[in-house]
Amino acid sequence: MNNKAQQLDVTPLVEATYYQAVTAAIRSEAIRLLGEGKVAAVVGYRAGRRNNSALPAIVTSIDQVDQLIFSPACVNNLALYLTKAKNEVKGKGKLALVAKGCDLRAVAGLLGENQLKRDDVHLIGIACAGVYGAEADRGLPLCEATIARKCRECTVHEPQRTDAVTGILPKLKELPHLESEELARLEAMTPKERWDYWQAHFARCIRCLACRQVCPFCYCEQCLCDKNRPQAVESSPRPAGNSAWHIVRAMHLAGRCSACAECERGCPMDIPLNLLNRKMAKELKELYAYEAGLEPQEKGPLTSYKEDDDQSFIK
Amino acid sequence: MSRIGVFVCHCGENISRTVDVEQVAQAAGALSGVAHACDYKYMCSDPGQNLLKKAVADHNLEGIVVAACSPRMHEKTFRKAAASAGVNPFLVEMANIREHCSWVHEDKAEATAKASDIVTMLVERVKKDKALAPITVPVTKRALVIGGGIAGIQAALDIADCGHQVVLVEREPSIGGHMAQLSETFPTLDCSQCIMTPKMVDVANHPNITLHTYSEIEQVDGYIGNFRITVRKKARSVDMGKCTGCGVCMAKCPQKKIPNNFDRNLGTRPAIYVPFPQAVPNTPVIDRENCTWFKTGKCGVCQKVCGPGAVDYTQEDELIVEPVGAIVVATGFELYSIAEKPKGSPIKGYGEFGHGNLPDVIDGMTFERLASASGPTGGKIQRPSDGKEPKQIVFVQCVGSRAREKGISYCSKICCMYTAKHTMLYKHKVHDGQAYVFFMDARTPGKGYDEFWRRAVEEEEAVYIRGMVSRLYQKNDKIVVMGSDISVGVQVEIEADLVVLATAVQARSGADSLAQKLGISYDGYNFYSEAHAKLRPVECATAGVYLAGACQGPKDIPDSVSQASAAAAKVMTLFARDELEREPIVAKVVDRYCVGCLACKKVCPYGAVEEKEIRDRQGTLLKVVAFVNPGVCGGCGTCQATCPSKSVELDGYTDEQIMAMIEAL
Amino acid sequence: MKQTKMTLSQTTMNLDFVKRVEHLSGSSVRRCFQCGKCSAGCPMRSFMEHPPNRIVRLLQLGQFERVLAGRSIWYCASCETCTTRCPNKVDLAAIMDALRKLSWDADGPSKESYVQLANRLFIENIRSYGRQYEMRLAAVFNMKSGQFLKDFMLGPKLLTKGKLKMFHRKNRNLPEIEKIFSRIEELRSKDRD
Amino acid sequence: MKNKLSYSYYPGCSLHASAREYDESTRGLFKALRIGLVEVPDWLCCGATPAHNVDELLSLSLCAKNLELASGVEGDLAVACAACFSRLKTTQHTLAANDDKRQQVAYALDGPLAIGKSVKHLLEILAKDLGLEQLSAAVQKPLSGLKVACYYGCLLTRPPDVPQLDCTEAPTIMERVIAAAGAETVTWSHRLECCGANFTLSRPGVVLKLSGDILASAKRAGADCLMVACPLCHGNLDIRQQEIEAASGERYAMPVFYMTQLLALAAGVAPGKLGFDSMITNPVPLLKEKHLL
Amino acid sequence: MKHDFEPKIVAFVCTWCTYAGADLAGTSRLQYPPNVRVLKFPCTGRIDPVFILRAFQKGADGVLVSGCHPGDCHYMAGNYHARRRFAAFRKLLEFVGVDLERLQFSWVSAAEGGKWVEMVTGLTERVRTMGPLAEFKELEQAECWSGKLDTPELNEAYQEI
Repeated sequence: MNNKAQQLDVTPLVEATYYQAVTAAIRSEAIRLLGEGKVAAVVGYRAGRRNNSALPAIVTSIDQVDQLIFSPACVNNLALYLTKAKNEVKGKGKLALVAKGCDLRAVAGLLGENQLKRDDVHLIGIACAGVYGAEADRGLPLCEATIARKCRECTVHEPQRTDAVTGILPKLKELPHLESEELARLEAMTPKERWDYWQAHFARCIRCLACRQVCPFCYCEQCLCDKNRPQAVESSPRPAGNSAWHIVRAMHLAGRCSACAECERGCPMDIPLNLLNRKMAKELKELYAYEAGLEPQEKGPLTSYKEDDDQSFIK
Repeated sequence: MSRIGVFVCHCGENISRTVDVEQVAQAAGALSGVAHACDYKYMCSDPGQNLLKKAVADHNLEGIVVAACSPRMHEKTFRKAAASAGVNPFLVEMANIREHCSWVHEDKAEATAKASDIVTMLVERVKKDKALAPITVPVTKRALVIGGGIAGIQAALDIADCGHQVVLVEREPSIGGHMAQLSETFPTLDCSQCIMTPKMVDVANHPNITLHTYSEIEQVDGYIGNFRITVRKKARSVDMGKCTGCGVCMAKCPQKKIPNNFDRNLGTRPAIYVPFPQAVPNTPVIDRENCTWFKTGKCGVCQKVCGPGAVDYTQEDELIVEPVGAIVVATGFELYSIAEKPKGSPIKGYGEFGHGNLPDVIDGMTFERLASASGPTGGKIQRPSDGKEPKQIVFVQCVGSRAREKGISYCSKICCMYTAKHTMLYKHKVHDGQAYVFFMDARTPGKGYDEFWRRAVEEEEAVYIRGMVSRLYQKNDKIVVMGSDISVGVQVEIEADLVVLATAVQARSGADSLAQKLGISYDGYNFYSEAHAKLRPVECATAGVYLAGACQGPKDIPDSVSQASAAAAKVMTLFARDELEREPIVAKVVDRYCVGCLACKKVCPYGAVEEKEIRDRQGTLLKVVAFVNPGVCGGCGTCQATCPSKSVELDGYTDEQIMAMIEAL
Repeated sequence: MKQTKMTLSQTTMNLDFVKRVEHLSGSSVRRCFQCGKCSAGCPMRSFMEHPPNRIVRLLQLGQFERVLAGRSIWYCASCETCTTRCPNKVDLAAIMDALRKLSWDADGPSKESYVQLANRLFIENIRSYGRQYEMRLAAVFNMKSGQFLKDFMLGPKLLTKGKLKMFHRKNRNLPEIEKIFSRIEELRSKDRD
Repeated sequence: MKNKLSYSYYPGCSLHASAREYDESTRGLFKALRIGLVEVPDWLCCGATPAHNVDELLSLSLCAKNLELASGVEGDLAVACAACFSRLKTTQHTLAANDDKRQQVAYALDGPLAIGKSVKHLLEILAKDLGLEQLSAAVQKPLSGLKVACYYGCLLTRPPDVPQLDCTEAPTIMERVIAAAGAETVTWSHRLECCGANFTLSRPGVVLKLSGDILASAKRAGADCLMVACPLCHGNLDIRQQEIEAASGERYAMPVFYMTQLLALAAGVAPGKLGFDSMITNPVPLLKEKHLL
Repeated sequence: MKHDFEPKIVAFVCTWCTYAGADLAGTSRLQYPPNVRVLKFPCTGRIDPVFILRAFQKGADGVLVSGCHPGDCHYMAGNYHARRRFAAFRKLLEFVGVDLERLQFSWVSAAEGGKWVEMVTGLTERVRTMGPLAEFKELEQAECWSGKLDTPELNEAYQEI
């Protein structure tokens, strides 16, 4: 992976000054919001301890505001703080959320699923060129060699329907769509080959459930897969249960997933989970012309129907 | 649950011929949790049922599997028997080893193995069954009837006569519907108005009937026994309490040239009007689109001449909420128009008949108004273009109907009879005239109907020509009818003075949006669907909603009236009890796990899912969860399959029950 | 034939023929419920012995000899009025085409030789010249149909009006035309095998 | 000003012979309207009625070949003859819906089919592409006072799915076009009836009857002349008019114009270039009477 | 006739249409292979994709899902929702390597006893020629880390420690 990376282009996709400007804009918006009492807390990013890393940050007073940054290391999907991680911000009052395109898609999905009200959150949209991939050399800027795979085919660089927007992106270089290429490669395989491919991955799964933990849509209070009466999905990390877990998860995310690929990033065993999600998104788009998360929609593709939906597969 | 009884039926030889029932019973007896297993020749017979009841007592059984025929056949029988022995009926399962096994397989060993498997699956299911109690729902004994045509009037009167309150909602300013427009009715030729108006008056005077005319259904909430209906009473601009119906306002209104819709635009009416003299209520309404006051702010004549001061230009639409327990839908039909349709419309017009642009080509309802003594010509048959009496009149049947290329495939049912009637009415009024009818088939089933048609042909000398018309065109002051007589095999050309088209009966425009409000289903033509075409013809699949008249499909007056009375009887059956009991196969939400994503609400075909707020003791909102109203839930289980966390469960078909069967495979 | 009794049985009803007609025309024959609207509007009805609705009826009964024997199918002008107005989407014009093709391929039993002759000459003209030369078409038709004097007053008039061309230029796509014709013949012979 | 309109042009056999005035007036009109028209080189006969009457495959193949030839020339394909127009459109319609037939035609043509060219009748070009406003703006000599009976015949509008030119049963496109040139149109009953078509060769008796009805209807409606957009209709109504008169005993003397003749006249094209001399029923007296010559 | 391999077929059907259709096949005494086991649901809308997955895991070699024709649903729209759900689910199964020939969807009405027989017979015979669904069966047996502790990658990792 690293060897390959060195062959790739290391020209920065955007200038470093861009991040300084965005950071400054976030801070000034945060100062305004906190100062005017519009929000009780701003959820954003702060610098991590290691070189060029970042962590989620919850800022509740103006004197903390200069913690806030934005850089290609700001990988986390902060929409998580609106659902599952909500306990950390609970009771604080109205939130402002620093949100990249994929985070915003998650927010739109959550709005459609009644998990929050638009008025309860102030969205600071970030025009985002992309973030670091999991194994990126953090010494390098954001470039073809370091950009995350999902960002190569991102369609939401520019934020939509936010309360504030920071940053104006230059025209971004078109990069090869590695994930789509991989998807096409898999689709061209025989069923048996695909089975072996996925089993090789699923067999490694240790059921740490990091994928579930980082997913903004896995907000169920009790996951179906933790239920034991009946036990639909085996909970120990055996291949059978692992396969079932990942299949059920992909099905539950179909038509909802915002393609933030946090599951894949969070996976300690490097299972290419976003491929499953991307595949379902692609099929639903082809079948029902539906794309998740572009704007809040009342009904998803699997909670609605048309009388003339395709039924060529039904005899 | 560990004390299960398994009863394997021979069904005479129907099962035992191919399934070794003893072996099946033996194998069942060895299953864990089975306390008793036996086989018997006829389980459904009295001795068979007694055997079951005795076994329950002897073995203290808690669950029962009857391996016999399809549950569709005898599930009820055995559930009842078990209930009388003290076992909850929902702890009884049928293992279908007849229709699904002995009857469809020949090899005895294979069939026996399969039967054992089926029994095993059901035994596992029974272990997960829960005792369920029937659901009771209170009933509001007040009915809503939508539509004040003959069907709605009949249903309303029947229910009201039974002593229940009825709310009758009519869109037009007067009740009466299409029947009030007709001249005379088949097959007896009695005057429509003469038999209709007394019924209208009965409605107006009935102490149990609340009448809302010039009103529409705005919103429907609730469910069987407990609907809440929001009715929009449109602004009439006349105070119904003050108006005496003297009619001075209409006489003095300077705006008199508005085409009279009731007379199919043959005559005119003023801007303040009642649709026809016998209207109920006899209170005028201002047609605001055509009223000078509303258009320019000048005039005000009606207000000035009104003695009781009933005219009120400031009146606004009013929303009224009516609680009711049952709904009768009787919204009727409208006639197909041959006019050019917008591009892309599934229903096509008739360019070959001039797209409705030839003045002397009219439809059947227009002819009714021409023939009606209270019509614009006082009952004289005069053609619209020049008022001449037509000496050659041509009737064309099946215009729109039975023409799938025009977008309608069904038979409109009433046209054969009313066309025969028209030829007679014509002959009675124009003695020296000749009527011709182009037709394909004369469809006259019904009491006295065929005789009526034959009378038109044999005594009134209408010339019936079997064959359709290709084209109509104007030639000087005649309409040339290009037809053919397929019996003879030649083309027929008639230069007619007037052509009457028997246009198709269609659902009312807007029928679909009303259906969506009511949550009832409708077919591709927007006619409302009954729950079962033969056995539940007046009920909708949605409980508590009933159908009457032509909103369900083309119907004549006798059929509409019969169905209206049938719908009324259904309503009265419902109202006969204070509470309503239904099968407890309904979904339930587990509040603890529900996160309120409301996917269940999105997919529920019944609109049974509501939002429920969960608050702590201090009243702080903890979360919003889904709540399934058991009165409304139909029990399909789509919610459960959709719920990611399975926080909603369908009683009788829980995940546990199903998984137990899958595990037993 | 018209007067003889129809004996109906599965053997006397040639339903394979009907299927071929349906296949060629792409239109159902069964959908027709004999409303007679096609016959009512047919401009050629008075020249046919079977009105169009009866042609469909005979097809429904599998009576192809009766359909093909008469000249009715050759007197259809392909004006499409029937197809246009049919309430049931029976494409009668296409059915007529199919019937003529089947009759033509079988060197049909029809009595209508003039129309067939005209068709044949027209198609031969295309094969030889790529285009239509009306002068030649009319001349050869009159010669072959033995009506030497038909329209003889028209000919000179048209010539003087410049409406008939005596000569024609060679079309450069003629080899292509020949290839199309021969390939179609090939297809047809395959179809027969 | 819109982009300059330009079309490939398929005249059809008759326009090079009996309907030469249609061809000449079309070219004249388009030149006057500054619309480009490039004839498809070495086009072939579309097969007309005789081909589809007895051999659909031949008919489809000939038309497919022509569409392929036309694809070599820029612009949508302009077609003057109603029959050629109908055949070309039918071919596209049939082959789009039927895989078997498409394969057979591809075999006959020995190659992949190139039949996607947009086919337009002249009327469509004038009424829709150019637009009636532009058309009337180009009128130099309005046809005022000329009462025209527009005759559509069969194939311009029928069957409903194929030509998609205008409403099948109540079209107005011809009336709209000629009204844009200042003429008066009459309402009459027989504008969609069949003229007898190609029976003119094999069974002229048919034509005398059907075309006779049409002329009678137009006369009854008070028309000065007929206007057509099909060479075969023209042939039947004009060339056979004297025979019709003889057979029926009625006197019509009704000039039958191609629509392009009248439009070109209105657009100021020299009358000498419009082939009025080719017409059997002499139009000159009528045109003179209306001060159009 | 005996075969080397008798597949296990599981049918998930709705009670109003397909279950009744299967009953009709019985009352008409039509014959079909005995391999199928029927699970009754109120509606195809109730059928969770998890059930299909579970059936495969529990040894089914083929699965049939069948309900009312569009427009005939007793619950008005359950089958429409099911149609979308299964359209998506089968794509997912295909993507993880399940041969879709083993999963059949159909509409069988209460009047279509013959169609029920056709569906069951067709699927049984097709699956019979395909052989057992080895993949899921192997999976059921497989343990996660057993026998895989000496992979080169792991050894290398141990070395590094």
